[in-house]
Amino acid sequence: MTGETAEPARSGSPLTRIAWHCRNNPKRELWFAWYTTVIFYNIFFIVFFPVTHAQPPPHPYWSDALVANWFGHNRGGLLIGFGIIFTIAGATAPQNALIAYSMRRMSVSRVFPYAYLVMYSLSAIPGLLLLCVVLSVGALRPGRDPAQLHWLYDFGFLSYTGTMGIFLIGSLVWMLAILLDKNRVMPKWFGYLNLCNALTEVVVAPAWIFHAGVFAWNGLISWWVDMVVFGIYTGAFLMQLRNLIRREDFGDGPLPGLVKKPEAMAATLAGTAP
Amino acid sequence: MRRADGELILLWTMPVVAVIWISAFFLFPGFAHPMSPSMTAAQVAAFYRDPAHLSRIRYSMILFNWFAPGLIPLLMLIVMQVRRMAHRTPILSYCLLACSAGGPAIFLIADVFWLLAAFQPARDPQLTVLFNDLAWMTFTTAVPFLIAQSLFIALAIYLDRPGRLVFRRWVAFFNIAVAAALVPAAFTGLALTGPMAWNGLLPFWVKNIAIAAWIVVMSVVTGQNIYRERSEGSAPQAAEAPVAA
Amino acid sequence: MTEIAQASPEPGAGAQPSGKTAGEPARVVPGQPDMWVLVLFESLLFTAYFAVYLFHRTADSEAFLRSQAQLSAWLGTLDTLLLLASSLFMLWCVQATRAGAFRSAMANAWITGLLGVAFLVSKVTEWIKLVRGGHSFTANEFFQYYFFLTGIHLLHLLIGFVVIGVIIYQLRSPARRSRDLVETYAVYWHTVDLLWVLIFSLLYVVR
Amino acid sequence: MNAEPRRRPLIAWLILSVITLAYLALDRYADNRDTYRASSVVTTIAILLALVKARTIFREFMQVRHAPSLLCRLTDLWVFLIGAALLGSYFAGLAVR
Repeated sequence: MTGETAEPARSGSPLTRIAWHCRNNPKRELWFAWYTTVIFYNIFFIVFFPVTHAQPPPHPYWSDALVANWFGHNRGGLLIGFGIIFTIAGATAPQNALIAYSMRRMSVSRVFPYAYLVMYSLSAIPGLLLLCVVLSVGALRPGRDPAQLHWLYDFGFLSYTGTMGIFLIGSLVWMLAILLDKNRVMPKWFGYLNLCNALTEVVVAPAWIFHAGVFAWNGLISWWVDMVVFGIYTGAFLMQLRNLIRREDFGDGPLPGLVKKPEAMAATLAGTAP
Repeated sequence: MRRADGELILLWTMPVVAVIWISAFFLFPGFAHPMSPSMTAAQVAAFYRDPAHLSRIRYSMILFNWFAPGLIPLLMLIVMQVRRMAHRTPILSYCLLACSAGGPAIFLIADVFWLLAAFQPARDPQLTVLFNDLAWMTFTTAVPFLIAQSLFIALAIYLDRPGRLVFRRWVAFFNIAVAAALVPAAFTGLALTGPMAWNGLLPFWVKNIAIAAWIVVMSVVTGQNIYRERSEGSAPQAAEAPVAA
Repeated sequence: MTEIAQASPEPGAGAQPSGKTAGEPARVVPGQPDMWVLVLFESLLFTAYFAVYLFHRTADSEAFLRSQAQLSAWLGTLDTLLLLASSLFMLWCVQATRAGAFRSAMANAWITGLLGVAFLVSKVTEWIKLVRGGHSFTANEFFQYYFFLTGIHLLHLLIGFVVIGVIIYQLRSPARRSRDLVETYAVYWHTVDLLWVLIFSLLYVVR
Repeated sequence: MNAEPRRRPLIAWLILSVITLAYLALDRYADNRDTYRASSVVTTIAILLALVKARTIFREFMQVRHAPSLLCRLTDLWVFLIGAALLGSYFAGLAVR
């Protein structure tokens, strides 16, 4: 929330400045969605890497005994970490909402934002929450049959890594919207970057087939290279959404309901460039 | 026919949904005295094998399968109310839309695990325990979207124009309280006994009563708004035109 | 020629006017600079795949060589020549568009696409032959890489068909003719060619 | 703007095709009759030829030749990066074998 609005000169602490923005910044809804997304990704990273050790993923070729051992070692981390995820996973919604909003600003049909919104909202279940539930069940009860633990382990990681189609089609929808757009909401190169992200979802497909090697679910290509691409893509779209919000010009006029002329408000809201 | 009339019909499906819900709750033999996670495999298997239980489990879970999607119309009615608010962007209604399918869908997954456990009760008790655990864990931790949508509604009310609120301010505080009541359920895996176990005070009673209260309260306040809209006549609200997509 | 949209002076692309001899056109980035982001990013990504492949190949070079012997270098060469020829026609298509000879540009675009189809047919035939011979994706490590690299490349080729389709669609109507767009998409098509040249030498020839 | 010469692309294509055919000779030379042999020389030559082709495609087909020097240098850097990565990973693999 940098001072892009005419913030009254005040020598307050950062907290009072933030409070001022929460009350007065005309873009506060957008900034809320953006900051929620950034905070979510940070917590997500902390939970998945150091807390639960679910990433980088453990080996798919482990024996029952090794899998049972892994659950035994990470029991506390899995249950606390995924508890955090169960609490905050809804924070993925503002991100999808913001991206859908970016498509609303484009000169494309509303089919695009709605398709994206539905697809990415759906993706949270097989792509995130099933892994958390299933691994929590594995960690829940010490002394469960190792063969069952192995089944839960495979289920969790395959569901998480192997959820491809939603992200594939979702990225392509966003790409198409950006390339068709005439309002220059997002740069074209970012549209092409969506294509790169979509293709990594194809690269990950062999994880359903191989137990070891570079194409397994923790493989050098299917996981590490894809993770780098995903990292770059996520960084890029966060920056692009930030630029989008910065460029928005709502002014600091009255709220839409107080204005009498609907067409004036429509112009403010839709903000479509001529 | 005015728009509000159709919305009212959807709203009045809520009592039907509630009847299904209450009857399913009491029909399921493991809810009134929630099953403990510390039951042994033999006890869990016996629970599903008991002929008196078996049909009650199946019929109740079939009813739950109908109940869960029945909530989605209510969530959409709330989205419409949020759209009437004096926001500059549709972000918050999109957020609610993004949450609306998640909660019921996770609940349906839990429902499938219960029905699976009951489908072949003669199987190895260890497997029945596994399905039972999956069902209860999915059911208990199915809170992320419920927490999020409560907070989004609270935020939407906060951002609404103070002079003419669509939902009154206490609804926001109520939603924050509901969100807080749902949080302990997310951490239920940490305990097999006591108040944090999935049959304990916080993850079972507090969470489910909070969800029930949320559904009732949000139905009532949404209903009041729809009736008010309807009585205000056919003139569309000024705030509605630009925000409604 | 007036109806051709000039290549838009994109900011930050360094479209500086050159101080060269009078006859030479100003130095401009061919196509949208945005497309070059895709080209450079994708080629870097493929380089990562290649590096992983070459690194692992040496660990068990005997097995790799035995599997590699199942591939026909002649067929690989034919594929390469097909794609190189398609790139040549694509370049002529761009030149014709610049000169305003849209009928010729259209013809060149069609030939490019047909050569791409010939490549596709050749590749799929090779795949079928290999799989029938018991050398499928899961047969061994070499064929994992072979099918992965050729498969992901083929996917780029399929996207390339969409791109050619867009070019032809744009060239068809005077209202839509855009030199910028044709150049941009031509760059994509050449990238497909470029990647194949690398894949060919790494899968068929490297020992 | 006068029509650009159609000959120059044709020459570029011919060069690329000749290099491609040279691969066939390399392929023939590499083997001891039917059995394939590992050979660092063949690998290095194959990679270097591929880099020459890649640069030719950048310069001639993608017309980087007419592009601002920034893009020229960038694509040259890329060819260098690709070459370094390929040869580096190959020889690193040999070293750790």
